[in-house]
Amino acid sequence: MQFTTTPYTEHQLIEPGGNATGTLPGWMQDQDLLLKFYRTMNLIRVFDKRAIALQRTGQMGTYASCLGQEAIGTAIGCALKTEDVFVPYYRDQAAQFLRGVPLYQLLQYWGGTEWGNHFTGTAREDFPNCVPIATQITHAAGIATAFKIRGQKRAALVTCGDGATSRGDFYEPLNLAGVWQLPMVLVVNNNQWAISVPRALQTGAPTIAQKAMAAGIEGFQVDGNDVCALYEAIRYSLDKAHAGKGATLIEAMSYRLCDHTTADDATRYRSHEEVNAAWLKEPVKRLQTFLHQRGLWDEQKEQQLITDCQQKVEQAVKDFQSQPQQPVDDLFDYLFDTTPPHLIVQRERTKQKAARLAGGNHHGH
Amino acid sequence: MQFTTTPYTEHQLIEPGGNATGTLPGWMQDQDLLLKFYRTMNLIRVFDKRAIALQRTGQMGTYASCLGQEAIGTAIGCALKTEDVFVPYYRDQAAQFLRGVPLYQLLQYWGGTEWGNHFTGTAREDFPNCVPIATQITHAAGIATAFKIRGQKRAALVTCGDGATSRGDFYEPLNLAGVWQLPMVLVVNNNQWAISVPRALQTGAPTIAQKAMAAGIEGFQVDGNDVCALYEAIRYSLDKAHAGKGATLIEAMSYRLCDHTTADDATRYRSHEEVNAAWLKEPVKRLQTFLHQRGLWDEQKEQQLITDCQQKVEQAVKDFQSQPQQPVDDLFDYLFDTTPPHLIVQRERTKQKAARLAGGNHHGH
Amino acid sequence: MGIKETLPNNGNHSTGSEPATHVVTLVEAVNLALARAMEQDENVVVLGEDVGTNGGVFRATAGLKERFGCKRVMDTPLAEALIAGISVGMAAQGLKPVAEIQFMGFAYATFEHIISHAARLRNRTRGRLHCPMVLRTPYGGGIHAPEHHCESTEALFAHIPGLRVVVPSSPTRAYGLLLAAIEDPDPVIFLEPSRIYRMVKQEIRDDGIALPLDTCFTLKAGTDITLISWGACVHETLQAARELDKQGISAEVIDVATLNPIDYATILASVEKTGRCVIIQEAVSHCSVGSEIAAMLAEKGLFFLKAPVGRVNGLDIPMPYFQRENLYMPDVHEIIATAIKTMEYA
Amino acid sequence: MGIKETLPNNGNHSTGSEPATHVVTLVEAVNLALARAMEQDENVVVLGEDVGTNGGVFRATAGLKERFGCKRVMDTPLAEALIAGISVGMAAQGLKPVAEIQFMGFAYATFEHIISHAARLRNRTRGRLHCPMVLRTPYGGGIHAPEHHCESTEALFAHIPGLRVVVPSSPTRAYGLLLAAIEDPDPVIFLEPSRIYRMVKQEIRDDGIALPLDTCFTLKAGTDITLISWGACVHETLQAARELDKQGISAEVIDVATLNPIDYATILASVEKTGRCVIIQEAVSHCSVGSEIAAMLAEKGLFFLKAPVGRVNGLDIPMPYFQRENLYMPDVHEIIATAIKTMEYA
Ligand SMILES: Cc1ncc(C[n+]2csc(CCOP(=O)(O)OP(=O)(O)O)c2C)c(N)n1
Ligand SMILES: Cc1ncc(C[n+]2csc(CCOP(=O)(O)OP(=O)(O)O)c2C)c(N)n1
Ligand SMILES: [Mg+2]
Ligand SMILES: [Mg+2]
Repeated sequence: MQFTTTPYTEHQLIEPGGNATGTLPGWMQDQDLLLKFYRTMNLIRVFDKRAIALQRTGQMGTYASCLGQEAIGTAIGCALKTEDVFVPYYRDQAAQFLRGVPLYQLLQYWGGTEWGNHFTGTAREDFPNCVPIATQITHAAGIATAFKIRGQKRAALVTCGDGATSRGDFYEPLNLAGVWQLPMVLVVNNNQWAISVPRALQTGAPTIAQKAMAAGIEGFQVDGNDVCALYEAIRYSLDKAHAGKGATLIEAMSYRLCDHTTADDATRYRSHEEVNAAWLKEPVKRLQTFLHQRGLWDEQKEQQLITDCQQKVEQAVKDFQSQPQQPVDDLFDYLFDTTPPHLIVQRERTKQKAARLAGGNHHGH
Repeated sequence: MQFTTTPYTEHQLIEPGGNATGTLPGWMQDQDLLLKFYRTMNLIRVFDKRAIALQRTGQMGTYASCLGQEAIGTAIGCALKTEDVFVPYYRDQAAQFLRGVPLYQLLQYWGGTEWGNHFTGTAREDFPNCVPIATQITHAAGIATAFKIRGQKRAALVTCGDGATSRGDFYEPLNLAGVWQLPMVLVVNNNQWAISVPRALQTGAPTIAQKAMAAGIEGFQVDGNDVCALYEAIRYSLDKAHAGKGATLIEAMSYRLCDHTTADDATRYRSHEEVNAAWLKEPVKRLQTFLHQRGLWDEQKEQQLITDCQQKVEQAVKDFQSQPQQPVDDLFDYLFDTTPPHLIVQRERTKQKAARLAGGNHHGH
Repeated sequence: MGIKETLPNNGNHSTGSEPATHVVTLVEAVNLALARAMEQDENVVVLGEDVGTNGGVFRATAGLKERFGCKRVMDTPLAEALIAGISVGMAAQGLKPVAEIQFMGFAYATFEHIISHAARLRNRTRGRLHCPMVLRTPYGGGIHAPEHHCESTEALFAHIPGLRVVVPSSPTRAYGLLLAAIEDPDPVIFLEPSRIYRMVKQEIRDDGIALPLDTCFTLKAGTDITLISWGACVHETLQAARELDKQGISAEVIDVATLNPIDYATILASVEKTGRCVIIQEAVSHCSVGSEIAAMLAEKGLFFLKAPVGRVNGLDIPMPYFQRENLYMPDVHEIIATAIKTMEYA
Repeated sequence: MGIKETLPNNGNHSTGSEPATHVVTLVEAVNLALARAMEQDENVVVLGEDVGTNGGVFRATAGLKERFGCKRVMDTPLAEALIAGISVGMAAQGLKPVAEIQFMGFAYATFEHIISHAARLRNRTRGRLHCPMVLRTPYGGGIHAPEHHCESTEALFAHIPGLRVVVPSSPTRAYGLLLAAIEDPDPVIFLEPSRIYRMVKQEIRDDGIALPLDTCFTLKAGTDITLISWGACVHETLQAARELDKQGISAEVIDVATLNPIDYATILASVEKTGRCVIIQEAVSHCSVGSEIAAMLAEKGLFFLKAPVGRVNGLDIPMPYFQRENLYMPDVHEIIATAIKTMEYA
């Protein structure tokens, strides 16, 4: 009865055709930044395709593609300050790359070794991919709490999908962020599907952004295929967090152009028409057109970029494939600070097993 | 940015002084109903006081008083249809009583026997008190789902406190109720405290009612000390549920005039001033004044009612105290439909133990 | 419980004609049992993430939505506590919800509802309400999957009074035990070893006949040593038993199948006969189902044990990411070696 | 781990003067240890429901907010998953959160964060991040409380690799073990037996010295039989041991204290010496810590066991509402009877 939603306007700076929707903000004079957006999105798209190929040819495990959602990670990676902490979900390849995680390490993660989470540099305090959906949001609230306790001017930026918004771990930390005024930004990649479940079956709320009201924090929708709009919204939210003015929920409207993961076949549950329509809005082409129009890009640069991306990705694949196998000790020695006696016994036994399996074993699998 | 709350007006029909706030709705012509409200609230207040005394004198276990919150349970109990299912929390004595649970059985529950949950009659499908905060809301959503699957014109009405609104089990089923359009009504007894934690530290949202927006359902605030306003709001919501028009969240603004439970000492964390101020709004006196003004009540009726309530409550205490001890078998025979062999063995052993303990035991406790 | 030769109570399928026979994998047997149960009893409903249009990420519920409609096959929002909790509510209303948790690693969020409510509803209300729900979930390692997709934490469920915990190890047992789980008037946790979802095929008569939930299955008779296992490990255990046979050691193989309550009588009788025992499980050893069985033997079987109870377990670490998961998984070699060592005691 | 004679690293209290001595109950010892840890290390923070102004429903955190401020003693909203999950985030940032769950029966909602994250953060990131958090909760029955306030489900935590599970049984051990739990760089589940919160008082030197987390405590030496217990049951066990002494049976009493990893060496050495053993626990027996210890003895101690491992457990049912809870609780009589039966084997 008493609450109303004014119809939202999705924040947008560049429309799908590549044209500005109005007067552009000053920061968009920064050509280097615009080119960084474009280059990153391209690199990640090339990487993504290659990762799928690696999986298909049995050289890597299940992989979650970010096809069509590159703008989100890119905007996040560019907007974050070094001292912030990034708490990703599994479609944030672009952001992780921009945080300094080398591409080969992303492959290591999907390739089945914990060393794929051993980030260094800017990402050293960032969280690894979180498999149990939405739980990372609670961790981010904890990280933001630590910043607040210490009086640090840092923020925790966390991401999740639209499906994640149905879990307690979405609402509980959001509510905390509201009541404790935490320096936290939550970006929801609303790619319209949670595996086979469409957004409309995930919640009766017409927008995910309005869920912010349950926590008494600010929430809004952004065109998730418009890297510039995203960047602006994220910067606004991070600045707010740094200024001690509380948390923000951003609903980034995107589309999962890929299968859910390499283990999925999306044709079972959604139409070609829908996917084709979504391709018309995808982020890379849009920015390309925009850059072309502004004279910032041309065919030659494009060719150069493609070659460059492919080289980088091939190098990453090589690096991934040439990583030595992790020693048996590693399975035991990172569980506790000091490995307890029972694990030392099991470690020795497992070394023998590893030797046996390496030597060929007729009984084992 | 895009969402706004219009300032809420708490639904109210009778203001704290006992005067109508405007033209009263037609149903309030029903004097019997108004008197039922009043009689029930009084009975429960007498019961409540006696229950606390039983605990204080070691004749019963920890007890959660509903002092000052009698209007909520009363309105619920009067509004529910026989075929609806009630899923209570632990301050719904009035509603449970109106659903046909005898007072002595309420004492049995707090007195430490599972037979206190063995309701019959109208309450036979109702849930027992739920100790793990908020989990009952999810059960209610399941019950409402069953109604929906079967096409039954029934609703599940569930209650919780303001503290409960911080848990995943508040948001997850509310979200489901929105997307599945479930015939469910959630009444939050916002009594301003969750043990020692004030409402302001529970959520940053200015109202709990607005949390409905996260689920895309209707939510509103009602004066929880105005039994008539409550009754109207609940009837409206139940009618909506019966008509297949979805779920409602009702925030009933009340105050916990008592300690949290008999195990608590509220003076540790809140001021006398606050409590005294709240007494000015309490529901029983308010309705009494209203009834007096309308000529529906007088001192003689009041005296008669007090005597009557005390007799009923004393009878309940007697009934409670004369219940035979439950047999040892009961501990084992309700775990599964058919008691499995290992429990039969333990049952026999426990019978011997019971006999030993009954016979006096110098080692035991 | 016993074998219930239940006849369809309100199904549409003709009971006169011979039941169809299918040659199926374990996951297909699950699908068959679900369809049969839904046909026999309109109170049976299926719910979970992606169980509807998508037919489940392992295809265990494939075709059910088309056949029984979206009121009986429900795609839920992504929330495991919700799935478990609404199942409790539905079950209290007399439905028989069969809820799928996509992987066991995501079942922890259901624990509060399973432990504090599903397992206790009947007891708490002295029989007034009860909770005939089934929580199904694929479990176990060896499928080269990401983290959390390979858990074997059955002990956490098995520790809780009021739950039955059931693990099939073949298509036939998956079919019969799942029917039993659904028929059972109390909550059943049904753990499906994903590693053997498509490992072997068996011929199944789709006759709706349930297997008992209160007995172990002796899969191979033997006289020298008892090998006890459940789930996917049963396969390595059987393989080991065959190898041991060749070496002149006659191993009896028991599939525990129901992990709580356990059919101790069958296990004790076997160990009394053989005097030796090896327990094989994929789970970590500490406070596990394997510990329970060994403890029971230490308490009740001490005087017929000729050798210490041998144990082949997973390691006491989280399942390693898949490059190294084979180091974690118990293998045939280890079972044989442990059995031989157990035989060496005089 | 070993005893760490840690000196205050950044506390304000003078290290030169003698530490104060207090005669305190177990819950007061918890309070002392929390205050000491917070004084020694500014990274230690306390959070939970009602831990601030109210000082905890059992008063375990009384006075801490007044002393250390509301940034280090945080009343959280009512959400257990949240409490556990933000503790993981805080711990990864180098804080040392000590989170209180009001009663163990409300800890199930924390399981996903504890099992899937707290226990794995170090391993998952190969040491890059780690999780020095403590989850404290009162546990156990016998306090005439409502449902869910009397759980003994320590086995659920003990089954999980990567967690330490610690149970004190006296004020002194509560003080020393809680300090150790907080100092420990990995997650520790700290279970406080509420039945003995105020049972006895002991003199404690508030010296900030932690006890080891890797050893059992032998509380009474004996030669004929080993009685193994932890938590509140240690009291009945000691009482039983004294009674047995009178009857000429010399019982050794071991307080396991840390339930994972368990100090098997001490237990094995004792049982090797006595040849007999009774395990006493309040928990249900199925897949419990008691099962684990009995299983370990069946595996490693078979040849010095002169009698079956005796067990005194809670019943395999949920804790009855309090009118009948005494039927559930193991008592001195049962311990003595089981010990005597164990002694009767030749
Ligand atoms: C707690 C939990 N439940 C289930 C899963 C299995 N699962 C993995 S991804 C996914 C869908 C997630 O959808 P969404 O949040 O929209 O993210 P998207 O994959 O679309 O980017 C599911 C159900 C999981 N990983 N964790
Ligand atoms: C899951 C869970 N956590 C903690 C508790 C302990 N507890 C009992 S009542 C309560 C406060 C509840 O506050 P609120 O929801 O506002 O209800 P009120 O008691 O004020 O009516 C708490 C923390 C519990 N019962 N369940
Ligand atoms: Mg999605
Ligand atoms: Mg309240």
